[in-house]
Amino acid sequence: MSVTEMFADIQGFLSADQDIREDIRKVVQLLEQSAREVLTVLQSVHQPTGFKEIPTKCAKAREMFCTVRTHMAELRTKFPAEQYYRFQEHWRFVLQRLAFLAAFVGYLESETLVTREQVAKIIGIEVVREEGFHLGVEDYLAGVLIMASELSRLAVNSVTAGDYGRPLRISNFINELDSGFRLLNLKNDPLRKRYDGLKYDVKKIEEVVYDLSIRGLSKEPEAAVDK
Amino acid sequence: MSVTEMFADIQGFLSADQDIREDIRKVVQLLEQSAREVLTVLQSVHQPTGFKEIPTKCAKAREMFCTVRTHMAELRTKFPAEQYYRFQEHWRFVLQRLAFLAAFVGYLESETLVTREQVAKIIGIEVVREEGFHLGVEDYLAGVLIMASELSRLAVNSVTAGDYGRPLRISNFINELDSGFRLLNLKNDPLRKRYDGLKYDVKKIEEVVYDLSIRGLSKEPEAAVDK
Amino acid sequence: MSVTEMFADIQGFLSADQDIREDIRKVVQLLEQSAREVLTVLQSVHQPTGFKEIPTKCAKAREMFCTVRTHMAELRTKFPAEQYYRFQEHWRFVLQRLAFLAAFVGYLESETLVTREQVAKIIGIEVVREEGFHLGVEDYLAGVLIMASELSRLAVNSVTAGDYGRPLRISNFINELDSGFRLLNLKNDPLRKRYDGLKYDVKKIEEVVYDLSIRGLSKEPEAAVDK
Amino acid sequence: MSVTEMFADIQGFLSADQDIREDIRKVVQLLEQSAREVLTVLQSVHQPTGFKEIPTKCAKAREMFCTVRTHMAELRTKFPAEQYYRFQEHWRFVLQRLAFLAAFVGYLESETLVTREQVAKIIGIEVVREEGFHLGVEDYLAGVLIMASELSRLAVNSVTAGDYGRPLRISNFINELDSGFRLLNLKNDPLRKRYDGLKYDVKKIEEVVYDLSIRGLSKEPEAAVDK
Amino acid sequence: MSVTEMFADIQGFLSADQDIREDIRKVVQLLEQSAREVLTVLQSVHQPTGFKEIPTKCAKAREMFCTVRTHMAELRTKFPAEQYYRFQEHWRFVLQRLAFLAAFVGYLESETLVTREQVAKIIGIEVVREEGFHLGVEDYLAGVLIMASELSRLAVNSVTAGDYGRPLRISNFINELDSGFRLLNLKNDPLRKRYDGLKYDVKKIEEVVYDLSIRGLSKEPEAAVDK
Amino acid sequence: MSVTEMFADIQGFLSADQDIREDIRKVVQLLEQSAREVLTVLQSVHQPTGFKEIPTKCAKAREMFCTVRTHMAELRTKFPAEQYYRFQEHWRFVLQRLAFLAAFVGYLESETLVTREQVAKIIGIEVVREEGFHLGVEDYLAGVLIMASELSRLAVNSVTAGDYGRPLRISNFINELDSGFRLLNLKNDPLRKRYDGLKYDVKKIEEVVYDLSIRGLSKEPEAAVDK
Amino acid sequence: VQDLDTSANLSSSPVIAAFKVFQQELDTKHDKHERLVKISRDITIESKRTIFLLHRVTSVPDVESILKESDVKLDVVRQKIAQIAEELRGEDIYQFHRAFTAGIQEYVEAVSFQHYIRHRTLISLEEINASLVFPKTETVDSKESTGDTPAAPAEAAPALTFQVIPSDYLLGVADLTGELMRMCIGSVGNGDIDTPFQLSQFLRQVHDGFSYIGNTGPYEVSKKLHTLRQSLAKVEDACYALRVRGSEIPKHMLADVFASRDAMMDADEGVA
Amino acid sequence: VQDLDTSANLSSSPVIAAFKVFQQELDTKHDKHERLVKISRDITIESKRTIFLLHRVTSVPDVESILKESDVKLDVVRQKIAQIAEELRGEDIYQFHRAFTAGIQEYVEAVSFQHYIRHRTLISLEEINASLVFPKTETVDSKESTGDTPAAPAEAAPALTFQVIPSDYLLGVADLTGELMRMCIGSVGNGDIDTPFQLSQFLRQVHDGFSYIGNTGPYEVSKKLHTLRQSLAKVEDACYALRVRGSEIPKHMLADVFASRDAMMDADEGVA
Ligand SMILES: [Mn+2]
Ligand SMILES: [Mn+2]
Repeated sequence: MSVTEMFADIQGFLSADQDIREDIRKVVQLLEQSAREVLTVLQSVHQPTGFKEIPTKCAKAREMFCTVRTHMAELRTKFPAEQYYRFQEHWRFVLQRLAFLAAFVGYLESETLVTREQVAKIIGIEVVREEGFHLGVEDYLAGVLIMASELSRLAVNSVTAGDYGRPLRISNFINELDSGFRLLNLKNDPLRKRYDGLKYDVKKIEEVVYDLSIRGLSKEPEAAVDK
Repeated sequence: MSVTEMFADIQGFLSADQDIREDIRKVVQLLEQSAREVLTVLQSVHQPTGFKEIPTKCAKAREMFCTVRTHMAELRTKFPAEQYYRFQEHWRFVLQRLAFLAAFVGYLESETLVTREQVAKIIGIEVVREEGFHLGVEDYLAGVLIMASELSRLAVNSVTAGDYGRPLRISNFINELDSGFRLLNLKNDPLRKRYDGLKYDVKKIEEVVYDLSIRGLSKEPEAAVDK
Repeated sequence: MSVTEMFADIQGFLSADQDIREDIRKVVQLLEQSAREVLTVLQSVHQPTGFKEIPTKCAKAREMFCTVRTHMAELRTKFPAEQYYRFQEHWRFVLQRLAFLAAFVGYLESETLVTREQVAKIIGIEVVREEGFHLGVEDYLAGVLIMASELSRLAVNSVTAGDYGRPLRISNFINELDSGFRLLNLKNDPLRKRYDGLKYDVKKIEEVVYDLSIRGLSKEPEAAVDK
Repeated sequence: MSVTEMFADIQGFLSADQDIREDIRKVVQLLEQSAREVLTVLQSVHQPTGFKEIPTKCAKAREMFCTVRTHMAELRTKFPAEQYYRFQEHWRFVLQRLAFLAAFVGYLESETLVTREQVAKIIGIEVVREEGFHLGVEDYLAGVLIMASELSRLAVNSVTAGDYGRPLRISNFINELDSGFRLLNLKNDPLRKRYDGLKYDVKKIEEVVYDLSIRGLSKEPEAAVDK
Repeated sequence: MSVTEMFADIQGFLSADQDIREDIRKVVQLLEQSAREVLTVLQSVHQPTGFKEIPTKCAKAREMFCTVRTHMAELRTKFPAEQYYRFQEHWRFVLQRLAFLAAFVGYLESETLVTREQVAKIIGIEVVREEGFHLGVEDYLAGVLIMASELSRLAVNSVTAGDYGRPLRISNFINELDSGFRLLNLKNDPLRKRYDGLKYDVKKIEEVVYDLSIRGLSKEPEAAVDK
Repeated sequence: MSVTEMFADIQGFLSADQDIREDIRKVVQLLEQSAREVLTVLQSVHQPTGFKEIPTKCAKAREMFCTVRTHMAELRTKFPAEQYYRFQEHWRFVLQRLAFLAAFVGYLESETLVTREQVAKIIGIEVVREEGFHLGVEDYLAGVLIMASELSRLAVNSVTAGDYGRPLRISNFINELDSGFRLLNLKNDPLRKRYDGLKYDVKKIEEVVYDLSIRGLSKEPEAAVDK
Repeated sequence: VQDLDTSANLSSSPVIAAFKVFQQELDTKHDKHERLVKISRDITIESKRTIFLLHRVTSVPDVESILKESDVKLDVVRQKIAQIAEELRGEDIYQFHRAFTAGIQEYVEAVSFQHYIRHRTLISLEEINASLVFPKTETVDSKESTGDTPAAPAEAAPALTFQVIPSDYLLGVADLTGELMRMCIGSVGNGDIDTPFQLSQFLRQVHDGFSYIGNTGPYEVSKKLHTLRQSLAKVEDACYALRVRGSEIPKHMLADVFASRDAMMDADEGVA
Repeated sequence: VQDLDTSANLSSSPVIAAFKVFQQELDTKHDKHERLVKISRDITIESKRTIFLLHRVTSVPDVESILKESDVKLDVVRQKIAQIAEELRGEDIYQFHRAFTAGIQEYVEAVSFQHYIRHRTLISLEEINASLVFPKTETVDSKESTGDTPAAPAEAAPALTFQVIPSDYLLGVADLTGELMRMCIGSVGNGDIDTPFQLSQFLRQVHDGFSYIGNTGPYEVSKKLHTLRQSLAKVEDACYALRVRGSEIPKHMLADVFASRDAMMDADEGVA
């Protein structure tokens, strides 16, 4: 094989690579669009009027995840399954956003931490790498951390909306999460940076709980929420 | 044509270009001066005493925009209209500042989002690209985002000044803005980065509203501005 | 118009812009491919055997410029002509490469400096800014400077290939170019930096001429120079 | 004069220059040492206990400025006065630090902006360029901006220390400074960059005032403010 | 004096400074233009035909230095003499080019090193720092080093032109220069870096002399310039 | 020990460190001066007249090395012997120059490679690290490589001076050196870069030998030089 | 033109013989450098994990058990440092400093973090170095010292020691401040309001110490000053926030508030 | 306010249980990454030494013995690559690619250099990968394959393989050009005038290949193009110089010249 042929060969490989990336980018853009739409639906929980509508909003979001799963299914067809990490950069951002949205919906519905398995299912992907397009631990955890920050905002806004019980429940939930994260040895990577932010979310929620407690506002009938 | 003649010709082109840029820079400096002056007038709304004077200050700022329009008219004479994008870098910064100031005046007057058409009119330029020196979508949005950040500051300062109603109104307004932006599919450009800052403004304002709410201050008649 | 409507409108603008850029990028990619192919053809003149084939190679390159012109014609359809400067960054790199290739073909054929008009014609674009997609002075000059550096390489390799007359002709040509550039008042921009490299090309070629001269090789029958 | 003699001569020039620079460097090192010592004294005002001791600390700092003035007097003897700008780079950094420290002492004592004349006097140098070693406008402004940032920290820490009146006074002062700077047409230089940081200081202090105000803490007896 | 007055004052200072710099820039541009023109005249000595015309070219260059001196005289009026070092950066580049050109003319005329005094006189400035706008040692040396590099080029080109005596004379001259520089204790500054390049010039010229010598060309009567 | 005391302690260490470095710098400057002087003496071997004087020049250089040894002895007193590598950066440059000069003198005297032991002795330092201030392998090798480059220059100049035997002897010597260096596994460090230059020295010398051989100039009575 | 005879001669040439020695000397040095780099990487990783472990003290009841666990981990790190010391036996430590500085800095960070948690003081360079004395020959295999700090530097045998240099100490301490800031924010979140005030006092002292040293230290220290200042600001802000919110309860109510709050959280006791 | 009950509950919490799994998964991955980095460093060092060894071919009579020696060295490297392959068994190689790319690139550089010296052609990616097939389970201990390339991928057992990815191949070949340039200059110095012309032909082909790929390849390749162009220029300059100096002898004199020159150099035969 001549040098020229060899480079032509490689050029072929590179072109194919670029085509794959182009295809991936297009589907990812659709996923981002869907993610923004789900977010808009869920954002309404921060509004004073939004609290009663949480179940409706969650149902609506659940429905919209159908589209997400369709796009995800399409994304999987764009590249060989065993080369997930070759192209990961393209979807990492949106995947973490989707993990956040799935975890957030789950939390709003049941006030528990949605497992990696459940999140993967909502998004329509696998958990185990060997089975194909999957939700890596790091991406799942990143999504959970985005949710934590959203919950600290929710704690603030639920007080504004007059719901004094929710902050305490969020506080318990976030504290458990925090304990979980403390078990991990993170590298100096984006996840670590995001995890550093969790402390501020915990702190903010603690402040809300404190504010309620010194005003005696947290003594409402909450037995039902004790979780 | 000899090489020498050709290069002499080319030098003609280059000189003309440099002269245009020099001219543009001078007018832009005047615009920056005017923008700083308008800003100084509007900054007083952050002062405890400034609240009552908002209408006066706005009127004054409106007046000062006359000078801006004069400079803008001059700027347009400095280069052929269809070369707008060629020289854009020279005025982009000040144009976004002016868009911010115009949008801010408009908000202070009517507590609504001033449209791109209106902003362009205040600054004295076009909206439609084909009609010449115009206010591009990106520059308008950048101005709006600067205003959002100014409004989060205003929410804080209005509480200090004893105006407990304004933060809630700002909060609603900013939430609407945020929803608006979520409709946009922004690239990874400076605008996107600026937009990422919006969520901090949203959060800050929500915390102000929370502070008022937990202290029972948000329900007072707004007449109570007692300082 | 509500905020939502306004932003929907704006998203229309942004999408249109992104579509245009996407379209431009695709054509530019084709242009880059074509440019690389022309380059591959022309680079063979550095081969020991390549010297006799210069006319053939030039003819082949000329042919390939047809494709370039086709792509260029397509590129022009992708955006309104008066927005040339808005999207310029997308094609600036390839345009300078093409200007180099056109100037190089021209030089190889006639050993003269191809004018901006001629280069523009080979590439299939305009010279006059007002007439649309054009070859700016800076891009033309950048192309010419790339060619100068290629010619210094050619001077070396033509000696290796046994052609002792060519370096002297290249030397005269480059000196003329250098004088031309000295007429220009360049700013501290990329072009200026590129021009600073020209003196190394001049020196390199002078040393080749020196090597031939001191060995009496430059006096060989130059009748063969068919200029 | 032979080449050797000429170069021997030139070496004389160069040696003299190097000796001057060496001398300057030594004194500058002493100045830096003194500046760090003054800083250590003044930084103690951030301690919870430091507030009561401000007068003592200021007195101590004032005393230490004697050493500064001695070093400055020595520095002036190291080179001819009209070559100030030739060697400026050596002391620019420490001079700005000293300007900051002088302005800070002045502020702590009287809660006013110390003028350039006063700062120059504390440091032991001139104001007027023609009179020799002077405090340039840029260096004075840089010092003032460093102080602004230190004051935002002071506002925070004075609240921690239980002094609720000081933040409001700092806020008024910083606002006045900000208006002052808005009168300036700064180039894109280090000073401009530093000034861009001022708005964060302004915002930070406003938030402190807000926190006090919403809790009714700003209305406590301010009679203690001895200004 | 109020803060506002103080800052208005300061703006006065800043404006004055900016105006001076603007004025300086304009004259410096003219100087650069003149320097390029002188260079173009002197470049012809590298041409085969240029050797006989050296005296004529030098005379022409001498004449053109009149314009340089006129611009220099104007430059001196733009700022107070004792602030030379404050604005030095603006003209340092062109001053070193002019020093090179003056030294080069001088060398071409008499094949000796033109002293700093002579160079200063040709350019129309002082030597002694105290007398105002002067030619600093560093700038003079930088000019001399640029000339050294030009001379290594001249040695090459004079062989091409058939002048076999000149390289040896240049070699002796450059060796003397090199010894001179070895007397200097240079800091790690741009000048030192430029000086490091001198050894390449020395080596290049030695190789030219070697080429002549091994071919027995260096001993020919210099009348033999046969081209 | 309080935090303050701890930092005072460390500050003490740092000051001491700076003092040591200051002292070292001063002696190193003297060494550089001496090295330049030795070099000036040895440079004369490149002059046509210098060949006969080689023994004299070497003797003179040997003498001057006394001063070098005195300075070296002083340098050793400036820091604890076991901390050689802590301060190495200060003298590395001059040490390599001195190693070059010592090796060069040695070569000129005996046309052999002076060993590391001998070089160290000439400079007045140790070879083994454990015994104190020593000549590391890398520094010795760097010095040898500088010499190689000087020898390629000498080969050229000895032809100019009419000595046709020396180049061949240099060629043999350098080839042996080159074989030696090929045994080494160098890291990507300055030494590696310098070693890459050796190939060009070898090449240059080979060219000189070639030039002599095709002219039959190398057949002079050389039996005596056979080494 | 290849000269075969010359080539053949080469093997007997003194020049070649000398270069063979050089080759060995250089290879030996590079190999040692490489081994040190690898040990340093191990030290970095293990130290970082120790720091993560130590951060659990703010959320866990049994601080002592975490400290014990960190002792074990740090002992492992010290065994690695013993390996470095072994490699450096008889060498000039500055010659190989670049190979292991990263690991040592990280160790300083970890050990000073542990020390702060235990004693609320800054560990000194001397204390650090005192714990880097290793009994002869047992360096790698012995792993029984799980105590506070290795007690005695062994009896008779001349001990192997490692000396952290001041700039590595400084750089490690500079990084420590970042961990302390994290600890402070974490404490607030866990409702511990004493630790933040303690930490702000301590960080202020360290900050003042660094600003006293200023730019006289190594360049890498100056680069970290900005981060240090930011960490201090975050801690000061946290204390400020605690003070401000504390101002809203009349002092006599404080006890009540905490009592009711604890009740509300279904907890029996609170560490105010 | 520390809530002890909550803490106590934690051990039984499903969240904590899940995070314990995550901890393990993350640590396992980091550990593997670290092991790969270390193997990669070894590969880099040994490949670099092989390249140094191979450069000796231009100055030494017995090329074959050096090639043999380099085979042995490269076999050692391949054993290390087998270790990587072992670590990556069942993994997505792109997941850990960053950990070992440097070493693999250096190996490509070394093996393609050896291949060029032996065959004067560019080794293909397929050829490289073909030699990275390791018989099952014998990976680490077997060291007997000193032949040209490991002959057969073992009989029955499913072989362990390593696949160099195209961008690592490209980057290794880009660096190869630097070594070829060094070899070219070295050849001229050793009087070998054929090799430079051969090399310039070959380098020109590689250069044209890279410029055909242009900026469509990975970013790191584009960064190396400038160096590649400089190397080519150096080689072209060397050939130019040989041609120019060759022009000074009338062709019929050539034989004489070399004869006399060899005589002068006391050599019996010259490799013109
Ligand atoms: Mn850390
Ligand atoms: Mn390499």
